[in-house]
Amino acid sequence: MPTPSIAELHRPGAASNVLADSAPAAAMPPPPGFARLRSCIGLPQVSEVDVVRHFTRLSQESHGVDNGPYPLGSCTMKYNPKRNDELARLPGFACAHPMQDADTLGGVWEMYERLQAMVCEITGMDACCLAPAAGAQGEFAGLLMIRRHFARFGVHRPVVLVPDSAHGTNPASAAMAGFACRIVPSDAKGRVDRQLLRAMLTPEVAAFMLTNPSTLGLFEDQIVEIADAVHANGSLLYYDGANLNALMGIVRPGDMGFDLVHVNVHKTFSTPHGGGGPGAGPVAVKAALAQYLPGPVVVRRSGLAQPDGDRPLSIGRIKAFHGHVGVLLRAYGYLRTMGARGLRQASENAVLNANYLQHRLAPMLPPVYAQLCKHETLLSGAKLKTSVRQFAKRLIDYGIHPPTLVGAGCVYFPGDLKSAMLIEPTETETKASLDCQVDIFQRIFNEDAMDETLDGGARLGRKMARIDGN
Amino acid sequence: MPTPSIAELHRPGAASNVLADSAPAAAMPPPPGFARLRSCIGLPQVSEVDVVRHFTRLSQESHGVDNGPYPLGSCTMKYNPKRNDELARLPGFACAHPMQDADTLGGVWEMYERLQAMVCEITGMDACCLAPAAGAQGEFAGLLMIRRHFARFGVHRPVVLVPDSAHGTNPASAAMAGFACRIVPSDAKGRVDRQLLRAMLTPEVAAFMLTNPSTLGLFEDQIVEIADAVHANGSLLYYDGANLNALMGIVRPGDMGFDLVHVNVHKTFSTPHGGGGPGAGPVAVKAALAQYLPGPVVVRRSGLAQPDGDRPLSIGRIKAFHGHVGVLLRAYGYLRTMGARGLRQASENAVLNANYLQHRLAPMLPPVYAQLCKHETLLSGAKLKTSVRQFAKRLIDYGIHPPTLVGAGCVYFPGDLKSAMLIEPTETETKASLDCQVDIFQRIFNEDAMDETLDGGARLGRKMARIDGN
Amino acid sequence: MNQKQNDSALEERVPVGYNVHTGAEVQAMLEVMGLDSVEQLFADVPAELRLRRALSLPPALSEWELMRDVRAMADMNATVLSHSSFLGCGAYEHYIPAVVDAIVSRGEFLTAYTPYQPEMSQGLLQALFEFQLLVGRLLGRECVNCSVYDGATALAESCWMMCAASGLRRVVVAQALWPQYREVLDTYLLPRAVELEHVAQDPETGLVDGAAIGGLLAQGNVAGVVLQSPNALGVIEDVAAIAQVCAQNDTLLTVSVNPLLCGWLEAPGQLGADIVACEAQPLGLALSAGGPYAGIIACAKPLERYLPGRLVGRVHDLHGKLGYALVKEDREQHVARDRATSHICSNQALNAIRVAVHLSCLGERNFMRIAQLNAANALQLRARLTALPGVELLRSGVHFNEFALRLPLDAAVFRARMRVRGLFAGVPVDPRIVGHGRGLLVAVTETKSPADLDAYARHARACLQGA
Amino acid sequence: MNQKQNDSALEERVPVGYNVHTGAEVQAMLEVMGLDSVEQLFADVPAELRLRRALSLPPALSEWELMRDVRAMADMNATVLSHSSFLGCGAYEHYIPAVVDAIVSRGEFLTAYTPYQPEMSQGLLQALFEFQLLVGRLLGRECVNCSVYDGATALAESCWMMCAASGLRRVVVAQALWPQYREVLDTYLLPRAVELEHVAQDPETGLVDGAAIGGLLAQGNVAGVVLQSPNALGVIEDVAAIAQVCAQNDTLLTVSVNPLLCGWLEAPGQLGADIVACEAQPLGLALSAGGPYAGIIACAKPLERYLPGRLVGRVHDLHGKLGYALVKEDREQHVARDRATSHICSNQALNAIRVAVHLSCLGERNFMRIAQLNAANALQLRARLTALPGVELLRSGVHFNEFALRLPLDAAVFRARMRVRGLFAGVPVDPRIVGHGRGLLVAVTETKSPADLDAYARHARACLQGA
Repeated sequence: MPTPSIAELHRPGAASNVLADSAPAAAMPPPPGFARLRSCIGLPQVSEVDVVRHFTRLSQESHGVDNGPYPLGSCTMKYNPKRNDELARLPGFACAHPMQDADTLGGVWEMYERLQAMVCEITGMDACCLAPAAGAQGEFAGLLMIRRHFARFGVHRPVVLVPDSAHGTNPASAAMAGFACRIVPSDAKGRVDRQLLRAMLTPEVAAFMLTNPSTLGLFEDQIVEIADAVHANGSLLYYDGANLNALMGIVRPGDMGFDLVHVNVHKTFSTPHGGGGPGAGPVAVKAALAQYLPGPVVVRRSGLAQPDGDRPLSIGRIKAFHGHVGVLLRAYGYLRTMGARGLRQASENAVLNANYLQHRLAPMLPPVYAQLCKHETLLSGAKLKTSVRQFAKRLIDYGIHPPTLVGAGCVYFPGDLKSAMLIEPTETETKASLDCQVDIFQRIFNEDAMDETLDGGARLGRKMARIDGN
Repeated sequence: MPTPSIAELHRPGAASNVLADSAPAAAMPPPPGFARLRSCIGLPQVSEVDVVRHFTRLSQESHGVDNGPYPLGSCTMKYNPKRNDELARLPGFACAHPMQDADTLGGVWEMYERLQAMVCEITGMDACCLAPAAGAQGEFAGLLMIRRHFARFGVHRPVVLVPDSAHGTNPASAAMAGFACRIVPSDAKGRVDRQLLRAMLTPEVAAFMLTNPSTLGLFEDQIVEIADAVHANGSLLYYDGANLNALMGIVRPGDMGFDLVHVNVHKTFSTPHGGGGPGAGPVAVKAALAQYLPGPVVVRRSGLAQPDGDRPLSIGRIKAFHGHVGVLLRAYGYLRTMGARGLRQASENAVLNANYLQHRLAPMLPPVYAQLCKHETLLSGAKLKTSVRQFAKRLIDYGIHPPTLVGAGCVYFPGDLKSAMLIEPTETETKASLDCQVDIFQRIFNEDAMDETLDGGARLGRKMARIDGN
Repeated sequence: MNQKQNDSALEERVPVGYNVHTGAEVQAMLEVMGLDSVEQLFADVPAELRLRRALSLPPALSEWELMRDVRAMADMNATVLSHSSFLGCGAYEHYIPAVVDAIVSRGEFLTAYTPYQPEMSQGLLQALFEFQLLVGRLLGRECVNCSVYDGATALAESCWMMCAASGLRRVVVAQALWPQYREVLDTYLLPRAVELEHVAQDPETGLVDGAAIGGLLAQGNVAGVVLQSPNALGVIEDVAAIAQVCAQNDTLLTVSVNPLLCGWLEAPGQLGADIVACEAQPLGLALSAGGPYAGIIACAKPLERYLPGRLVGRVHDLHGKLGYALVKEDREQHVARDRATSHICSNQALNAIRVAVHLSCLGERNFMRIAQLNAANALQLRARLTALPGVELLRSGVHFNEFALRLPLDAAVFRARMRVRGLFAGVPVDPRIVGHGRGLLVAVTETKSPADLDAYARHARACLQGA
Repeated sequence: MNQKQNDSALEERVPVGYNVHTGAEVQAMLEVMGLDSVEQLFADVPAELRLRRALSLPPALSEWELMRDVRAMADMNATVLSHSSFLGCGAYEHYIPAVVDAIVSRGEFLTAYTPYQPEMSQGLLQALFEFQLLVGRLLGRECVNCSVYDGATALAESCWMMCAASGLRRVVVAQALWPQYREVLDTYLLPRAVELEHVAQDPETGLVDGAAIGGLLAQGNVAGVVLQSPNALGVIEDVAAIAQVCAQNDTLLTVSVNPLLCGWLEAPGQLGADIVACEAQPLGLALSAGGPYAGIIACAKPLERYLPGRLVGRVHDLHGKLGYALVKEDREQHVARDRATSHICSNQALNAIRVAVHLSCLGERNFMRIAQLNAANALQLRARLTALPGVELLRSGVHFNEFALRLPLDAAVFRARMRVRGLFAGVPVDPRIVGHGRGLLVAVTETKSPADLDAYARHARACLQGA
């Protein structure tokens, strides 16, 4: 039975009278002049009980980390602690208005100052701005800072390099920041091709954007050489922090030679992703670039945390207000609960889980790069009797969320890897959960007839059969 | 796949370290003397993510009013407003300790005083105590008051009368209050047999307990005569408020001649039932009995609401603390949102829905008493080709919660009504919802083979087949 | 407000509050039944009884007006957030994992009714079953019901279980119960002609007088013995010793226990108590000014049929698949009526689920560590306070997270002074037990930091000196 | 804290914080892989880069310590509960039905990722589709994306849409945007060499100068025009008139609107705006000190392919059954990369669901009544305040729930005085627009009672007199 839309539940006159007896008896008179009253919008009128039942049902037809693993490579989610949701609901934060005087938002600045410091320590950077709304906006801010930096010294560097395995947001942000993009190919080991990189490092190049470990799950082991080459060219090295959850407390972007970094708080600091957002993408930089950070940057003066009002070289405002306070509070809660030991353990577990899964799935789905992986691993579908797409849909028949396929996730596989799958278990899947996933992969792999007839799905309880073209 | 129990998810050493770095390093030394340290309890050790997934899954395998109608006769639930849940979470209430000085709980007393007054107005009584934990405890308190009343004047009245259709709690509470119970049969119209009642009203009788409308969904239209007879015998008339949702603002127990009443806040005032409780069962009385009420009774003195400390004739304490503040707040929120107009409309809708359902189901399940019903209606299974039990289980196959059958609900059908079903839609089911239920009843009624083979259930998605013996 | 239902203008009927029907729908439904007014549905209500006016209730509020109204009342309460609280006496400020609230606010649990149709409610039943299972392990007795109203009524119902099982109507009760528990026993048991015989506590150790109990039991005719541990003096009772006395006299023993104590010391059930009753509040329930909490009763197998309230058991469906259902309902009011073990119908099911989630979140190790942390914190504050001039322990016994001091001044005066300084210092000990008003019961849980304990000691010193 | 991973003692490894593996499990997993230490998993990280110390972070907190810590910070903020707030300027204190929070805290929605596998996420996709549907109706343009970061970035992205659609790089912008929106336009558009041409507002009415716009458009080369309504002076713009000017010049028009206004007056989309951008905060999002909110863009069909971010559409499964999926992904960064319409990846999906639930809870009738109530309350306070000596309207135009006063003193001084009296009196008007600092923007929503308006007027009188 398809779930009717809320608009179909409309019953004229049905919505309860939420204004009770307090509403003005007469309708507001029409304003003078050109303004015309709205006669009809087309919002549904339904009872509160209808709304609750409708959206409760829709929620039950959805899958979240609370329901089971969500192993989309690179776009994955680990467990989102419930306590941190409560932090965001505290009225002292939830009911503060952004246009209050800054000195009435002391708690916001205090939290910001502490979180900035933690982000700097974890990334090995010197200064931080928490305002960016998401990783992509963190990137954008970073690129604008790079632009401002060179512009300040009158240097024209209109090009940004990105590896072929980069997230789509990297080139897209570069374009928005007014840069031209050039793609650096990977070598046979899945790393940046350093020969080609060297050749591409011309005086036009403002920066090289790199994700490390990469979206292929591989650590750029020649990162020192890369950083040296980039810096020798007078260019800056940008760190896309999407995969930082693999390295916390083990190695820091700043120590690897990166000049700027953004962090995706949903993935690294466990904030929920809500089916697409809201997230937050703090951006952190080495001292030399600190003056370009967008606002607010919070500083502590005479013990009191407060936004720094004197930042003439800042790239300016990137959002209407101060940032995603309700999201950043959750990140703060996560970091304070984990501490240094917990974060390191989390990264170890993330890498352990990915390698374990890579190892156990190898007989069916051998890794494209047969080596240690970090937080995720790219698997080849070459041994499958069917397409990876069919395999993925069959996983759904079993109630298991599939890994990322090309075009169904925010990643991009270089070269001829169209039949690969990217899988990232995250650090909060237990061994039992991983083993259960492996068993189901095995079961599907063993199925005799991997064809369309297996696709019905209804008998295994999923709501939809395969969606056309997906 | 059966859902494993939480104990089966146990992994030695798995629970995260919730005490973080704050815990004392060394274990507490064993106390001196006889006390022996606990070596092992047997609680599961699981990660937080395991707990969330486990109980999220269990919740999804449950049915609440948020998921659809719950038309158990007499034990039904209407919509539970979400706003009222928020009231109970306000730290000003949720974090108050019951052993604080009374003058630091001013908000509790203020809410109690207002709610007492509303309960009195709705029931037509003069005084009220909100402390009882549930309807049954409200009854118990009422019976103890009756006992105390007669004892005070040295009258020995050891018997309580209850109708055969009474909720089981009536006789059970009477027994706990030290009374002997005598059952008053119903007449052919489903009402109290007044002839027999008159004969049973001996000088031993302390009280007659009556639910009106009754658990057969019928209004005792001769209530004035009954009340007069009871009072003429020197006995008291007790009102079981389980079905008060049919009469709010239309007729009041106090005006019908009742001396005491309890209210089930989950049914009448919309507080959630949580799979069995907690509820609350405020008890209200006519002025002559007010002095016997259990504590706290809140009074307003010089504008300030406070517990009345001077109540020497009170039956005493029935609970450890002041009552179910978190539940009563929700009832308060409901009454303040509905107002007089809303409550009356609710009762009208409750009765409208029950009669509509009775009318539409009549071709399949004719009413046992073919007349107007109030909040619920008793249906006869005589026309079914199968048992009402099988019919009920088949409803479950379609995801519909069945009505109440004998032995599967807190009601008792008099006489030979074993094949009856008691159905109560409540006032918050829409016409569309009722029509949908009727359609499914019809579909099952039309099914050719009403036999065990229809019972599999799995193909319609329910988790269990019929449970043995249920 | 004009209350008159103008049925001729049904189409103008606007749903008020949480009501669902529009006027047109009411009209349509009436038409199906061949009626033309809602009024006709109430034809069976005698006209002379009908309320001829609107109920006199305060005006209806919008959601935001309601929030304002209730927030204003909430602000009239002090709380354990506004004050540093050391109050106990049956309710304790404890850590509650956020997961607990997240789970029990899910509508499938929150808005469920009692699971009379087990196939619709397997998850709810399983959660309740797991509550029974974990609590049974914690308290040391395997048969656990699905909760009763609170710790006090759990104790009262336990007493009646002993009466029902033994056929006797005399119960021996340790004197040092919480005063409110003692009052509830009176309310519940005296109408049923149960005789309650109180036994004194040792004036030195605070322990119940075992010899006196033995003497009473030797007289015969006793249904059972009732203890509380830690008792109202904060002293942990020697349950094993009293259990032995009971066993020797073939008499049942009920112990009312703080369930958190069972994470530190052996449980009453393990020590020989036939029935363990407890208040579940310390296991994940909000303080909430006193309720709703939940009472738990755990008993030995032979007593199971005397348990009040609901029991969830494992059953099988027609295909042999494991499932859960309410079982042994022949004990209950809806089947046994006036012969039921209790009148209880609504219980505290959602709070029982809270307990199951709470215990699962903590797990064995953390639960035991938190219990130890309670004991350690209390021990520390006890040492700090008994070092103050004029302050001594009221009784010398073994303490858990609560201890009683003997102050050099009236406890109520001390408490009032401390409150001015932002502390809820404790609960005065019932003078009916100790004969004076200088006893103060101080509770210390894991929520108190070393700085909180320092502050208590510092302010106490000042308050003892009269400030 | 000793940070060293002692792999030889793996069995003693206790899971910290939210970590899941026990030492034994780590050991078992390593064994399966033929490894003997976690260290080996990081062999590809050059030794010289490795952090040789523990991260220097504050000590880990237990859940209850964390709550205390964050509550203490929360208490350092004033809020619209602690003060009577008349602040607006892009964020408004509104009623949010409790149902909204109840639904979006359900784990299935809250902990979902972007629905890349539609069969796993039909409910989430349908909820987002319903958001698009209802918001499209509200704003008067049918093509709606699944949200962008906030109202300011929605406006910036809309400007780029006009550039992309027209191939031009010059945008005419009304002067009276919120200052913060104007700054975000600069940040987003200047690096892409978009020229922003600002047009003044009429000093009497506060309306943007339509003639000036017409003049600029006549010069040609303009990608589009940008307005805000109500604008930063609180004045409702004559969208129909400007739309006509644009249409005559074949130029696109974007209007940034307060979505609640569309419950009172005709929507910008109905009046001819090609793109309607808005901040979703007034539609059920908590104030939350500024975020997370959500930006909405609604546009006419021909502009759909220039929309940034995700779109949910109706699709069919292999059996022809209706379903939902992300559609038209060729616009997006993960497919189009540097040729994408925007870099946006994470959006504000959960807040979009909030909006869908919010609008469904209110429904047509209540939404319109609340919009009217906003207008009525603002009108009332406006009348009260302009009656005060020395106070007049800053601009004469039509207002909705916000109006600008010209005070006889500096607005910041007035605001500070009012704050002492427990009121957040309003937001000073950007002097860049009006040339002085005596403008104060005052917002009044449905949450304000007559008593609140009285109090404002009373305190304002006193504060004008210097107190």
